[in-house]
Amino acid sequence: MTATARTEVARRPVLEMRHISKTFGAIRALQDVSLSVHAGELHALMGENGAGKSTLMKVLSGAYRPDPGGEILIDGVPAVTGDPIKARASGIAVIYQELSLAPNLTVAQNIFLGNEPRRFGIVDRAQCTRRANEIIKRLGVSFPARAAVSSLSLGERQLVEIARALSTSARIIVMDEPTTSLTSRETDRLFEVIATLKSQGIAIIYISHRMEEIYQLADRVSVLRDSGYVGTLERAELNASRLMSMMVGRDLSAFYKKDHRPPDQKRAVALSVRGMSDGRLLKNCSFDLHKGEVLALAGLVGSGRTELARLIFGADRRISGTLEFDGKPIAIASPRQALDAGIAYLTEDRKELGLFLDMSISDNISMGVLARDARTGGLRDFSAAEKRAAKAIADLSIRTRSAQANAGSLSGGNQQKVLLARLLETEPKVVILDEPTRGVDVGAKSEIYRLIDNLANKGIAILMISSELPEVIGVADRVLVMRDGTIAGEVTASEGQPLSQEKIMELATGAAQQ
Amino acid sequence: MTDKSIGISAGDQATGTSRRLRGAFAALGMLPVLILLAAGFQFMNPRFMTETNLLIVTQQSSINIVLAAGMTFVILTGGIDLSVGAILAASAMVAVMVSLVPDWGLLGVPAAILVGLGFGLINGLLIAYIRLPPFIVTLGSLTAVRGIARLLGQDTTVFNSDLPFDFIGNGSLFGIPWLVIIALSVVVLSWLVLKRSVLGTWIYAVGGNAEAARLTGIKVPLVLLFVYGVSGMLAGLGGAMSAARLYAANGLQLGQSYELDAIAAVILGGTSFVGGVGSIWGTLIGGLIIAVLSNGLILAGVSDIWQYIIKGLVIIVAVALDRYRLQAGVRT
Amino acid sequence: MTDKSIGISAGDQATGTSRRLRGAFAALGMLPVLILLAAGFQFMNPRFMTETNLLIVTQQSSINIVLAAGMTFVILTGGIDLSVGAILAASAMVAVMVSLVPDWGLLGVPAAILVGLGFGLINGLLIAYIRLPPFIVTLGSLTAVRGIARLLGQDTTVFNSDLPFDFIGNGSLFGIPWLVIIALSVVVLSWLVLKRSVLGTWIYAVGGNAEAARLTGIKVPLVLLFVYGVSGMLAGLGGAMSAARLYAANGLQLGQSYELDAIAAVILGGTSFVGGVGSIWGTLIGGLIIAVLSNGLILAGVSDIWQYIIKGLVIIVAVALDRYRLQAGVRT
Amino acid sequence: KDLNKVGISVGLLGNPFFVATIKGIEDAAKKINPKVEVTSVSADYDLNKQVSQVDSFIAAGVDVIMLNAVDAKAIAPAVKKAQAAGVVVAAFDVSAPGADVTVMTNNVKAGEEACQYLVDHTSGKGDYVILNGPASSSILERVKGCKNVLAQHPDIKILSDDQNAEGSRDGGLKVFQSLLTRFDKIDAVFAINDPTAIGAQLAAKQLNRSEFIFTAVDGAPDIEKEFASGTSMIKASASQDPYVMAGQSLTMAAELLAGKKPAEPTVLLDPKLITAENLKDYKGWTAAR
Ligand SMILES: Nc1ncnc2c1ncn2[C@@H]1O[C@H](COP(=O)(O)OP(=O)(O)OP(=O)(O)O)[C@@H](O)[C@H]1O
Ligand SMILES: Nc1ncnc2c1ncn2[C@@H]1O[C@H](COP(=O)(O)OP(=O)(O)OP(=O)(O)O)[C@@H](O)[C@H]1O
Ligand SMILES: [Mg+2]
Ligand SMILES: [Mg+2]
Repeated sequence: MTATARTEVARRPVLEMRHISKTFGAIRALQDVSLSVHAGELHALMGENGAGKSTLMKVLSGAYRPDPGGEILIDGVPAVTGDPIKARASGIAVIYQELSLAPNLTVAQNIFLGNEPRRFGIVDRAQCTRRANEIIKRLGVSFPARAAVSSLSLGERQLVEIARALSTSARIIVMDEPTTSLTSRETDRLFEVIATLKSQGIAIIYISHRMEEIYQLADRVSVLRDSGYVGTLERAELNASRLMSMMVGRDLSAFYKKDHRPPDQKRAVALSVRGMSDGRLLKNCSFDLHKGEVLALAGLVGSGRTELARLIFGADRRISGTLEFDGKPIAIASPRQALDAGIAYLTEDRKELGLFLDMSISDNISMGVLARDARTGGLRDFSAAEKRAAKAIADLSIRTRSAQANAGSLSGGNQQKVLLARLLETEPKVVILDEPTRGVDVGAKSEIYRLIDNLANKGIAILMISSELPEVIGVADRVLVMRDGTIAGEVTASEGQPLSQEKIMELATGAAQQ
Repeated sequence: MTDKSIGISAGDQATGTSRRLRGAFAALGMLPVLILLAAGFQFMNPRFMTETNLLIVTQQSSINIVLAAGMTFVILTGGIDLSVGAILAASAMVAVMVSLVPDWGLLGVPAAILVGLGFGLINGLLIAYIRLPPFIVTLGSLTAVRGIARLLGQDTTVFNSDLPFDFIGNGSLFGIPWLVIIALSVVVLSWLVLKRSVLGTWIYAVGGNAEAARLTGIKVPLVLLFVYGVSGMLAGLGGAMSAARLYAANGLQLGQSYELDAIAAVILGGTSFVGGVGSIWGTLIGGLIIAVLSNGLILAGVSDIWQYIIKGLVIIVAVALDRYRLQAGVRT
Repeated sequence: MTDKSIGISAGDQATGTSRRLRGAFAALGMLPVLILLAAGFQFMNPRFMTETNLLIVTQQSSINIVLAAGMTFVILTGGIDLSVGAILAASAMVAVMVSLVPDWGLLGVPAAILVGLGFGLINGLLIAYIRLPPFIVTLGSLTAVRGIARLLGQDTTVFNSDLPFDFIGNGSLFGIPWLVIIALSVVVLSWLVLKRSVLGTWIYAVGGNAEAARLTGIKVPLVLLFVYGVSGMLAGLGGAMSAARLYAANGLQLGQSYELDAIAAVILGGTSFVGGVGSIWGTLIGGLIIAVLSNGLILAGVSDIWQYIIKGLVIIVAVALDRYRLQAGVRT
Repeated sequence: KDLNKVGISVGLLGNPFFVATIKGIEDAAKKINPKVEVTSVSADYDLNKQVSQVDSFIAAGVDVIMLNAVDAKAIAPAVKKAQAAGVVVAAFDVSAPGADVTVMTNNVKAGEEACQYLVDHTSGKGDYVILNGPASSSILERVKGCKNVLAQHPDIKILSDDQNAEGSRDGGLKVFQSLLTRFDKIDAVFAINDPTAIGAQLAAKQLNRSEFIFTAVDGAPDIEKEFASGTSMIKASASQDPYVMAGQSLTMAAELLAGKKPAEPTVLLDPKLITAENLKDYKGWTAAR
């Protein structure tokens, strides 16, 4: 083989998607999109919420069948479309955005699902566990391979999903927002793994709304907008304003917004949490949340942030701990009581714990205030719901054809906005946001930050759980860091010094003690 | 299950009028099947479509439709109520026994409804507050309530040939049998509650995602208590209707396996077992399909054995057709 | 439903050995209830724990356990199979009728199993490939297959007093009835398939998250076809066992409402209707509880009416105890 | 041997008919041995269950098994097994092959009498309907008896005989409603039991049809009430006496146990046709004895 021939081979893309369109009934989710990916490159895919990124990847993985006319070539050979089994056999592995694990099975079982090491049809469990442990060790994970997935937190589940993609000998790995529930430590670990994969000649398609990740990783970036293909940038051509304008057609300045007054220690305490324990993970957590303050709760995956939030909200049973609201002790034993008191909670797991996928967007938005809107005799006031929905769709720019569409038909980011809208409708005084920008595009993210800022300006107290450190630093006034179910410490901005990322990480990992 | 994804992609995209049209079409559900069946039977025996016979069919379906209406509430929350047949028997016993008490006659009807409500609430309490699985709870009460129904009459048939409320079972208003009027009222009321009231939206929400409903502040246990109470109460009403129709009740034989017919009507009507998806109109049509089948096959002179075979096949073919129709709709 | 969250929070935090211990404890499931019941009956009638009576109890439970084993597969995928009673009747008819053909005698058993398998596969095809709801499909085949069973014998009882395979129904091996041996073998085999084989993992995966299973490349329709096939096949085996025991079969009366007993055994055993959670050992214990209840109440001299009431209550109390036990486990 | 323990297995315990048979057995047994222990169980028309019950009775050491067979043919092996264990098997209401004693109503005759009444009151011609029930031996025999009679009259046409009215009021009402639509004119109806006839009559009243008469089999309490009303379209019912029948079966079994072989092990009790006219002489199922 001559040298030129070899470069020819190297230059030939492993994957070509040509003229892919996909319609759902009357909705056009993809229109004539073409994309080619080379071996050993990390090809980033960007675009606003609902641009069609996940749909394109589902077409690739065989979960959806593209409309006639589209074709997928692997190593230049047309592949069968619409068949997950064939797709996997041809070396495609996908980490889906909406997690697709069987919660009733163990980590190891999920990793090897459909691909079990076996002898005569009998699962080789020893090998299963051993290999699973190897893979999860590569990701630097703390849970055992025999743990039930139902017992893992969302972030941990995402790691399982990543481990699954690594377990196959795939040549093309698709990662659809793999880091949304990961903290920086796991993310770093993932990036190391990605580097290794690339060096092995594996092609990676990487979807993310986090710009810094794209700058760090991408060899090339393709952009989708409004279901169509916009263009591809080489690494050298990457810059923020160019990307932005390709994605949204305008420049986004002032990304993080912090207009509200910095916290004043003398400001009234809105919510005072004392000695919260749940008898499992959480031990004696106490803190104060002030009016008009944005307090961030940082920590590693599994440190117990979500658990603490749920405990305050009355979603789980606590074994000890008291709450004071506006200086008066209150008893909260159920979400209903919390909501009545003016405490609202945005869940991190929108699909399992948040949305009613088979119900309309309008119903989803109004669900918390139905009783308030009701006419005499408990009858629904549909016009009120329509109004609320129309306003929310406009305010949060939710991308949908109609307020009557099912919430399940929205893209991930837009589903998140629907949940936020529902929360705002209840007019809360204390808001707990668990990963509020999970899976949300840059444009919407800045809208959400603006929203948080506005709420704080109105004197609403905000507790924000986030795994994105830049977001924590950009939005919060004060940061509490959790580790192993306790509050490990607090980080505040001091005299013109911004919140320190290093300090937060030290507290989160426990490095400060050593 | 895999069904769900299809259900989702069916009713999404449309907007405005086209959406409403599609909604109406989806609500139509099995109506085409019902019409097809009716046409087929009419072809085999022209007496099928006579006024008298149609009244008979609707009358025969009325009790099942009342039970199925309650079952719709329950299945919408993702539950099931196997005890309706037994509750119907117990309530019918009470209705007849109360009617035999001098001067109390008419009280038989409210008594039956109250008894049904009571049993339903017990089911609901166990399911909502002790969080036992609905299948086991109502299987248990199916057995226990059946025992109570037998105990009430000490295993005899109680009868009252001068039943004061027999007009319910055998009378008509403007030519429409009372049984039919009651069944239709129950359907309309159920529709009001399910589609027009706040509680109805909560019922759908609990069925769609119970945990999300709880986090939204919906009192899930109260909703569950309500649906099982309604199901029991309507079974009680069914008991009163049955007593009024037969002038008699027997704790052991009455209402045997009525629960299966009621569930079949609900599921034929397109309400999903996973909860959160379905409508009461579908249930009405499902109930009518079952009644038309029984009546039509007799009119067509089909023997009992073949009635079994044909009924079974028609039920399967009916949902298959419906599935096909929905998929065709998605493709266009 | 709300159950799910509890099921999840039950088996969480533990790690290592404590996790394994808890697993074993959870697998015990209703065993304490079974032991409690047995002790209670022994107290009321000392004959309960005699060898003869225990053999009778296990023998009586054997057919139900075989059906319930198949039902476990089905319910683990989130489905249901209502047709097992009817399939049992049809298979038993075939078993006896084949045994009457000269020289074919012993072929009755495989014939019955094949017939069951055939009906099961038809259910499976409709559910897996045309994606019809399992409840409606098997309700339809419950009716249609019952009709076929009646048709086979033209509503008469078929009878063979020299049944060549009667040892299955009435013989023993080392003092253990063949019926019991068969039931136990079925349970052990099911356990092997469910917990040790690749297919078993897939069954759990389909029940846990069918869409995820599909995306990982599991052929979900094949898995569904398999479970309904198994359920039908075991119903066929149950038919052969019933024929061997009775030397006879009747298409109308045999196996009526056996499906409810089978489902009850599965659910009592802790397998969840939402799919993906449960074990075959639980089913075994569930089946034994049902048999012990029936036998013990008769031995205790309880009247038939009160048997109904007590049975119903015990079923509810049993799951309530189980729920309580699990919750207590969580708190500690 | 003495009569100490009796086990009864009947098709469906909650049925008033079987309630009466059990009372008959209990009373007869008490007459022989006041301290006798009687256990009654319901097979719920499930042969498997009944065979299990026979096993249980054998294990429990009963002296006599009073058997109302779910299936008149298929119960044979169970009977044999019981006898091999030294238990006397006494069948009542339904025959059981090989039973030591059998007392049952002559169901063929019941069908014949009921249908003869119809023939007599329709001048031996016209359109007949037979409201059938679940296929059990006694019902098959009733229908057979009825057809025996009708076959002798060539002017009688049977419009329908293959509809299952479940043997209940509810079923009778439903099925007959539809049959009334199907047939314009019916002259006579034979219902296989009383509840079916009563249900069918309700259907007729509702549809204002009265051109026919009914007869049935049983003599249940509700049919007495019907006759007493004087306006019933149901004209006659071939009655059985469950109390006497079952009691007699036990008495014979006890005698056999004591070593006295009965002259005739099978006794067929003749049904008595009751009508509004002879109602006052009829001792119903629930009569105090
Ligand atoms: N199953 C479906 N049925 C109907 N419409 C769908 C379906 N799946 C996706 N869509 C629509 O297709 C469009 C593209 O969605 P997709 O999920 O691919 O967006 P995305 O680019 O991944 O967005 P995000 O960043 O929010 O994840 C959206 O408008 C969405 O509403
Ligand atoms: N539903 C649950 N049942 C039992 N254990 C759970 C559950 N959810 C989470 N856990 C456990 O609690 C621990 C803390 O999870 P939690 O979700 O509170 O962490 P977190 O800090 O919010 O992390 P994440 O960013 O992953 O959400 C995890 O280790 C997990 O194993
Ligand atoms: Mg996406
Ligand atoms: Mg979290």
